This record gives sequence, C-alpha cells and structure tokens, in this order.
Amino acid sequence: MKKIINDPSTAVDDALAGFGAAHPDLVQVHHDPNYVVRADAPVRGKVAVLAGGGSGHEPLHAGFVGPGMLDAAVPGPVFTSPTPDQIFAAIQAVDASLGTILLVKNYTGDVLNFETAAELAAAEDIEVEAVVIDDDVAVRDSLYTAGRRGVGGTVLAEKIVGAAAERGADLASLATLCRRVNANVRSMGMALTPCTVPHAGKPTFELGDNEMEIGIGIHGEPGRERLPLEPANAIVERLLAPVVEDLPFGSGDRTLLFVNGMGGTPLMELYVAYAHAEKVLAQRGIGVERRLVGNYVTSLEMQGMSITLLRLDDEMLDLWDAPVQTAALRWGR
Amino acid sequence: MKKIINDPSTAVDDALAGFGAAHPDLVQVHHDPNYVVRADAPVRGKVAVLAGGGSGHEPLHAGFVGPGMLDAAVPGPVFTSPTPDQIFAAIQAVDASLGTILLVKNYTGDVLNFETAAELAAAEDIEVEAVVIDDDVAVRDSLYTAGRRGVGGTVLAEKIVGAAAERGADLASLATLCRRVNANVRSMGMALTPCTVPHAGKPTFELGDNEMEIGIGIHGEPGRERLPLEPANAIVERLLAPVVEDLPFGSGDRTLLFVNGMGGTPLMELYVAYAHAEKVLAQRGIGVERRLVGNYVTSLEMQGMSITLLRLDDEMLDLWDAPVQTAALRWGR
Amino acid sequence: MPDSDVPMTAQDLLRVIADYQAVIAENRAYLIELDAAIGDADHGENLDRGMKAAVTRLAETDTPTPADVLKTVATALISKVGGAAGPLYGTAFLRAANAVTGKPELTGSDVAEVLRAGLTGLVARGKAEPGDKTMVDAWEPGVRAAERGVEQGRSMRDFLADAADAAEQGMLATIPLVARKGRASYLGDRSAGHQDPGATSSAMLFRVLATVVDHRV
Amino acid sequence: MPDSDVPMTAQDLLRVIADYQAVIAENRAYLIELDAAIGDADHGENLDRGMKAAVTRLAETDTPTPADVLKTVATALISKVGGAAGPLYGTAFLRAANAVTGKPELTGSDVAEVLRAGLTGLVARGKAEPGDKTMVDAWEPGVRAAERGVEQGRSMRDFLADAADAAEQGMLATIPLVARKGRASYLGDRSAGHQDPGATSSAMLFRVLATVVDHRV
Ligand SMILES: Nc1ncnc2c1ncn2[C@@H]1O[C@H](COP(=O)(O)OP(=O)(O)O)[C@@H](O)[C@H]1O
Ligand SMILES: Nc1ncnc2c1ncn2[C@@H]1O[C@H](COP(=O)(O)OP(=O)(O)O)[C@@H](O)[C@H]1O
Ligand SMILES: [Mg+2]
Ligand SMILES: [Mg+2]
Ligand SMILES: [Mg+2]
Ligand SMILES: [Mg+2]
Repeated sequence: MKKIINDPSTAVDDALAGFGAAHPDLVQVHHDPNYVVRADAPVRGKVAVLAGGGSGHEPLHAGFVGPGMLDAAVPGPVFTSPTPDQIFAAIQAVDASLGTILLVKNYTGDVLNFETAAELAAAEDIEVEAVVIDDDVAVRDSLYTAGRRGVGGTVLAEKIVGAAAERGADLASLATLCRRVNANVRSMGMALTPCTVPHAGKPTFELGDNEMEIGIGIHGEPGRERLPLEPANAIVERLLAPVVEDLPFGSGDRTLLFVNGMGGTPLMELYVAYAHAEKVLAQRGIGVERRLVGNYVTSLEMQGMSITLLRLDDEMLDLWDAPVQTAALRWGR
Repeated sequence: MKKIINDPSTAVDDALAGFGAAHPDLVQVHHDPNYVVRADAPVRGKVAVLAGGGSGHEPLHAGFVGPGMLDAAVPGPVFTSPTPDQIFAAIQAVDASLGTILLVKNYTGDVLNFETAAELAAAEDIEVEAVVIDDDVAVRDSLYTAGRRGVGGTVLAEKIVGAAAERGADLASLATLCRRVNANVRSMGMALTPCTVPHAGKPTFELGDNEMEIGIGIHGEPGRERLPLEPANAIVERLLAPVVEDLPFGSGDRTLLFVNGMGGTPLMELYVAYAHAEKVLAQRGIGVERRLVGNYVTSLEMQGMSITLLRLDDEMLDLWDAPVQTAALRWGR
Repeated sequence: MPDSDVPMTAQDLLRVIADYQAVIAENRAYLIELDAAIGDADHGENLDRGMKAAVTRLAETDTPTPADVLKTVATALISKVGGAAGPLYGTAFLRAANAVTGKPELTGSDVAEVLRAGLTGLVARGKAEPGDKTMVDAWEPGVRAAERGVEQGRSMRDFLADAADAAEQGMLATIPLVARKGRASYLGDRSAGHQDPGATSSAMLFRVLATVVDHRV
Repeated sequence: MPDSDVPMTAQDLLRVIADYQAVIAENRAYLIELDAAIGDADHGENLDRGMKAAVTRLAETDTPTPADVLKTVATALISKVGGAAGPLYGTAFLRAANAVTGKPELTGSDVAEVLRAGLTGLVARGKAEPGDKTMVDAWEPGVRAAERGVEQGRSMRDFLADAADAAEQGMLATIPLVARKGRASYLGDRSAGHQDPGATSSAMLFRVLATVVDHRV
C-alpha cells in the first residue's frame, strides 16, 4: 500500500486537521466527534444543510462546506458511515432553530445511522428532514433490495439545495427541492484500477492490464461487470446509454453534464470523456447548459470516472449559478 | 497502459476540445496550432500574460486561463514543449499592443522554443518579455548545467503576475514582479508511483512496493534518489528541509504554503501532508498566511506530491487575494 | 430448563463480550477480506473498533446486570462503529437488553429470548429476510435452534452449541446466495460464490456464546 | 576532393531525409526507451513526428537545391517537434542550409562544411560542450572525422563512413557520462550508465548519410 499517510488509524483525523488548517476562512473542524462546519456556523435565519458519509470520497463532503452549499459535513472512517451521535453533534452545531436538512446517500449504513441521528434530534425538538440520494443506474432498484446507491448526483443536490437554503427557503420546500433534484439525476461509473482502503492494506479487487470494471460505486467495490478496456468514446457511450434511458432524458431536455473522476484520474482524461459525452447528448437532442468536470466524488486513489446527468428546470439552473464559496467549488460572490 | 483516451496521438487534441466545450464562458480553444485564450481575448488595455509547456500537467496551464490570471496557454504534446510558431500564434491572439509576458518553465526545450517565438514576435514589432521560472531545489544549479526546473512555483507566479496585469501593470514591471516571485519561491517533489506517457505506453520508471522517488520533476522522470517509503510526516520533513534551507526561509517570514498533488494523489493524502507542513514551519517561526492544496501541477496520473513555499510581501499577498476566474482557481469577483 | 442448568450471569456475559472482542480482533483481516470481495473492505475494521470500545466501556461499569452489559455494548456499537454493522448489531444488543431488563441472571429460556429479541431488532432495523445474504442468515437458524432446545428441555450448554452450529451452517449457506440487501446487492449475480461478512461475524458471536457457557466452571 | 568524387545532389539529400525518417520511425520505441531512462520518454515520438512532417513538406517542393532541402527540414522540425530536439536539430539544419545557399550540388568539402555549420548551430543554441552527454557528443567527433577526411583527400564515401563511425563511438561514449545539459542533468549522478537519446538519434543521422552516399549508383 502506497499512501502519504502516517497510520491507517489516524489518516482521517490527520486529513481533517489539515483541511481545517488549510481553509480557516471557510470552515471549522471539530474532532471527536469529527465534523466540519462553516466558519460562521450556526448561521442565523436559514435552514442548515448537512451531509455526511464515509471518508475517502474527498472533496465530498467537507470540500463543499461554506456559504451557498453545506453548513456541515460529517465524515465517518474510510468508506464507513458516521455514527448517530457524531451526526447529532453536527446537527446541534449548525441548527439555527429553522431546522436542518440531512442529505443522505443511499447505503444501508448511512441510512440507518442518519435515521438514528434524526431521532436523537427530534427528541431534542430540532426539526430535521432526511432526504436520500440514489442516482446510480448501475444498481437495479426494487422494493426488496437495498436500492440504488447515491453517487455523483450528491454534489449537484448539495449545491442546489445549499443555494436555496442560503436564499431562505424553509425546511419543507428544501426537502421537496432535494427530492426533485434526485428524481431528475442519474449516474453511472467505471474503474480502470481499484483502490486500497488504508486499514485493509491491499486493493479491494484486482483488474487485469486490459480490463475495466463497469457499474462501480464509490467505495472501491467491484462493479456489475468486467470488460476488456475500450477507447474513451466507447466507454462514454457505455456509461451514458443507461443514464439517458433510465430517466429517460429526451430531446429538448436542458441538462447539467458532470464528468467526475474517481480520485486518481488526470484531468486530461476527464476532458477527453467530456468532449465525447457532450457530442453524444447533442446527437440525441439533449442540450448541455451547465457542466462540471473534475474529481469531486471519489474513491481514494481509484482511476476511473462516472458520468452524471441532471435535467434542469429554471429554478435548479438559477440555484446552480448562485454564488458558492467552498474549498472545492467556488463562483460568484 | 490504462487511460481514458481514444488514441495516444489524439489525446491532447481531444482533451483540449473537451476543455473548450466544458468552459465556454472562460476560454476559447484554437486547434492546429493548439492554444487556449480567454473568451474575451485580446483584452484591450492590459499586457497579455502567456504561459505554456508540454501537456500532461493539467490543470497547468489551460486551467489558469481567465480573468485575473492567464490570457493564453500554449500546450505542447505530452511532456514536450510547444513549438515557436504555435507560441507565436497565441501571442498574436492575445497581444493588445501593450506587450505580452511569457512565463517559461526552465527546461531546455521550453526555453529554446519560447526564445524563438519571442524572436518571431519581435520581428512583428510585438513587445515580449520572457521570464523563466526555476523553483525546484531538487536540482543543483550551476552555470554549466541546464539549471533548476520550473515546477509548483509556476502556478503562484501565474496567479500573481496575472493579477498585476489585470490591474494594468506595464510589461517591464510585470517582468520585475515575476522575477521577484521566482526569487522567493522554492519547491521539492516526490513520487509514490511513476506515470505512463501515452505515446510511450509504459511507465517511465519502476518503483518497488515499498519505495518512493525523491526529487522528481513534473515529467514522470526519475528523481535524484530512491528511498524506502516513509510515513507522511517524515516525507514532509524531507521535502521541506531543502526548500526552507535553500532560500533560506527564516523566522518571521510570511509565506504561502502550496501542497501540490502529482495528479493521482487523493486530497486526503494532500491534507495529511498539509497539516504537518504547517506545523513544521510554525516550529521554525515561519508563518503561513495563504494556502493552496490540490492537484495543480501534475504529471498525468502519477501519485506523489510537491511542496512549494513562497515568501510573500504585501504586494504579492494582495495580488494573490485579487479576484481570479479560471477553470482551476476561482475566487473574488 | 433442566434444573441442573446454571443461569447465565452478568459475569458470563462480560466473558462473552471479552472473548468476542478477541475473536473479532483475530479475524479482523479475514472479515475485511470477505467484505472486500462483495462490499467495501471495512467490516472487520468496523467491528474491531466497536468491540474494543465496548470492552473499554464495560471496564468502567461497576457490578452490572445482564441488561446493563448488553446495553453498554449496544451504545458502544451505535456510537463507535457506523456503517451498516453499527446500527444493526447495536439495535440487536439494545433489544436484547430490553428483553431482560432488571433480571439479575438469565435462565435458558431468558437466553433464547435475548437472542430472539436481538434478531427481531436486527430485522426491524435492516428489513432483511432470510436468504437475502445478510447477518440474518446466521441469526435466524441460530435463534431457532436455541428456541427448539428450550422447548425440548435441553441444557443451555447443549442448545447454545446447537445454535452455534446452526448459525455456522446459515453462514455457509450464504455463499451461493445472490445478495438482496447491503452493499453486496450492488454486485447483482456477482455476489454469489462469496460468504457474507456479517453472517460470518454473527456466527462467531453464537460460537463464542456457546464456548463460554461450555467452559463455565 | 578526389576528382573521382561525385558531388552530393539535392536528390541525394532527399534520399538521406527519406531514409532517416524511416530509421527514426523504426527506432521510435527505442529512442523513447532511452529517453524514459534519463528523460521524459518523448525523444522518439518527437523526432518521428518531426521527420514525418519534413518528408511531407519535401514532397510538396519542386526541384529544390540542397539548401532548400535542408531548410525545409529545418522549418518542419522547428514547427512540428517542440521539446529540446526541435529547436536544436532545427537550428542545425537551418545553419547547414545557410552554409550552402545557392549551390546546385555539394562537393566533399561542402558536405564537411554543412556538417560543421550544423554543429555550430547546435552549440550556439544549446550551449552544450563535448562531454555534457548530449547530441554534441555524437556530432563533434563526426564532424571532426569528416573534416579530417577532407584534409586528407579521402573520398566522400570514405570520410562519411569515418564520420558515422566516429559519431557512433561518441554516442557510446555518452554512456558513462554524468549529464550536465538537458533533462538528464536533473538526475545528477544517476544519469551515468545510460546512453543519451539525442546522441543516439544524431549518430543515426550520420550513419544514414554515409549509407546513402555509399549506395549511390
Ligand atoms: N439490511 C440489512 N440487514 C441485515 N444485515 C445487513 C443489512 N445490510 C447489510 N447487512 C450486513 O452488514 C454487513 C456489512 O457490514 P459493514 O461492512 O460493517 O457495513 P457497510 O456495508 O456499511 O460497509 C453485511 O455483510 C451484511 O451481513
Ligand atoms: N543544451 C543541449 N544541447 C544539445 N543537446 C541537448 C541539449 N539539451 C538536450 N539535448 C539533447 O536533446 C535530447 C532530448 O531531446 P527530446 O527528448 O526530444 O527533448 P526534451 O528533453 O525536451 O524532452 C537529449 O538526449 C540531448 O541529446
Ligand atoms: Mg462501509
Ligand atoms: Mg520532452
Ligand atoms: Mg463494509
Ligand atoms: Mg525527452
């Protein structure tokens, strides 16, 4: 295992300390329990927006804490959901009496721990609403399974909901908005290489020199199928087809196209993919009005990418464009 | 070789096309010859700021094109300097009669090609000044060698000079400022893994599972020495010591600390390194007033990092804080 | 309950927890490996962290009742583990504790009730059914074997040994299954051919319980 | 110049360039490998791109003079190669062209002058001295051998063969050297033990020149 860390058992804490030191203008980092809040938390007069989950997906979520996006991020150990009391402590740190919305990626662990945290908050008369994000089309959904995973769509939901909260939307309408974003976003991912969870010490799976893994999530887990490596354009088409067909996206749709790297993918490759993705969508009459390209929802040092497509309406578009000031996303003022 | 590309011979062109498509608000991309200019180029009333070099270092340089930073970026093939007529075409595209400053990383190829481009420009009565960046302390400098390489310090120079140009500084004072930045910045890098140049098809060097390469540049080249892998804190100390001693930085200095990933390094690891770097500097009485953490000057998918330290004066600090609007760095307005 | 049967004390339970912690620590890498194959390579790390916390907290508790022991473990797991295993095992221990609140010792049928309550909690929380390739696939046969033993008037030592055997069989039976819950479900058919990590750590719990009772002096 | 010596024509030079392009294409991977060891793994790719461009441009030129051929190659290299090799080889060819402007054919001493002019351009541009582990280490002995041959009245065929031998010896002599110019210099002492890629592609150029002249009918 080759990592710039001191010890697998302190890596998350050390990184959080570094994150706090590197962004003193944006965030405050709390240790034991671990959470990250806006430098000016709790912000009076607005609903707090909180997201969390296992570590190893950086910049998600801490990199999105700041004006216009998240009030708090709650990082668990690597690929392990945070615990209820940790989440509850973060809720208490950001709640400003107008309630807190919890954005939860759909994994059994995350859902259960956030559920419990929400109960703890309710017991203290803090209003909370948890909304589950499940945008990954690689997973077959059904009442009898764990359902789809939350992946790239999470960033878009955090940005859009965060912007609405900043403008003063109330808890119920934020939850409705968040569900609307989730209902209109789809993702699919692939990997060229596995990643190594620090405490595991070796890669989660092995891939041959000429193989790729299709339908991965963001926890270094194996995907749905293993295929021979293909040129970028073929990979893009392979990821986009199920994304487009699932919603389905159709001619005339206005979209946000998000090409996401899994952590170890150079920008050059993401832009190669982006170029073709936009072309493929254009051929289907799907218009790309906003774009995001980069390593935003990652699996440690994994090489690979995911493609996320969000159908925009005027409100979402306006909220996407609204100012944001975080470590990983910044624009406007 | 595992990459999301279509063909080694089209990777740079494809990525540039994607970059242009993904950032239509910021840049225009020109193909054959390849260069990237601000969407509003040429910008009247200011000196143009141009940088360039081999591709494979993304987001350097195209990711820094936009208001407050570069007017043009000129990307060569992977790890190969662009050609003089390519650079000259970019100069012509951005020069607004107040001259153009060329920021050149100190590599024989870059220096020779930019030199020739400058001659071509002079022949057309375009005023140009080329300033060479050579901040890498891993390389012993002497009159009889190729001298030090330009590495992480390049981003800082581009930001600071770009901000000054935006404020209307003239060509001569920009060149002086750029030399001052270069005189006050030092860097040192290391790698955990090599990278694979697309046209070469295999890694430039091999590293054992328990080895790291110290004193690397940004071209996937082997470094000055190979050592057993160490914990993050030890690596940070190993990189910082020669950086601090070279200038030297001393107690009371105000600095910008830049922890840079080589392309495939997850943020978690960079923040682990950042945390310790700031501590080590504090112990020496060196104050960190500004920070940058991320994959900004990269070697394709290489895992590793470099640490860059810049001694700030009031003017540099003010220019660093000035608004910037590029694909890779954004703040203010 | 056969008259000869010695009830289970809080001390016995403390021993169970201590031994289970040791077993998990020993099998940390093994559980990580199982989870790497069809999950995210953290089950061993998660439980190891949680059980260490449980043991630490128990060391700070004076003269607990059986319910106190179970509840302390529950809260330690809930507040230290995270992931799916934390709330699931945590709920199981919490419901188990609630089932025997106030009792100074546990008879054989109390023990079977404790196990049943744990399973009920697990299912209430995780909504998994037998055959979904989860912890439930070890718990369910384990609990049923214990209850059958009680009905048949077998000794605690004997029916817990049966329960451990049944849990282990349930664990092995997860191998061919296609997962319908938890992360392994994302793999679809590719999840078949691998043993479920949660069922494995659960079978270990049943085995420790049987062994401690077996070795009582 | 021995009277028997046939002068070098523009056609001969076109053949040299065509053959050199083929040699570089064949040795692309080898030159990349040499550059990977002490540089950045692009020398073969760079020259291959440049020579292909040179050949394409020459195909568009009607009845050129020797200087035209050399100049076309120079501008193709300068505008298509980039890196260190582009301007260095480009300047060498440009200076070589300037040395024989207007001449319809090149005598033996013209050829030696062309080579000297190329080397002078190379050194003017790159500031390398013999022993710095660069192209110069192949060019310098190659040019000296050619000049010595002219002085001694040897035939063009013979002195170009000598020059190619000398260039190859110079190339091999780069192996133990510690680089003082170019990327290899960044490696410090670790650059020793590797053959310089630029010296290698230069020796190939001298060899192609000798072979073309040797094979003339
Ligand atoms: N819904 C569920 N009901 C019961 N057990 C479950 C459920 N989901 C997952 N599990 C169990 O949890 C185990 C994984 O636990 P762990 O790896 O610690 O958490 P995570 O899946 O969050 O990484 C699985 O092997 C499975 O036995
Ligand atoms: N200053 C110099 N003078 C002469 N030759 C040089 C000089 N610097 C580098 N070279 C030659 O250039 C070769 C490398 O060329 P190439 O790989 O194409 O360019 P780059 O070094 O820019 O990647 C080296 O092997 C060396 O022979
Ligand atoms: Mg997990
Ligand atoms: Mg090069
Ligand atoms: Mg797991
Ligand atoms: Mg090279």
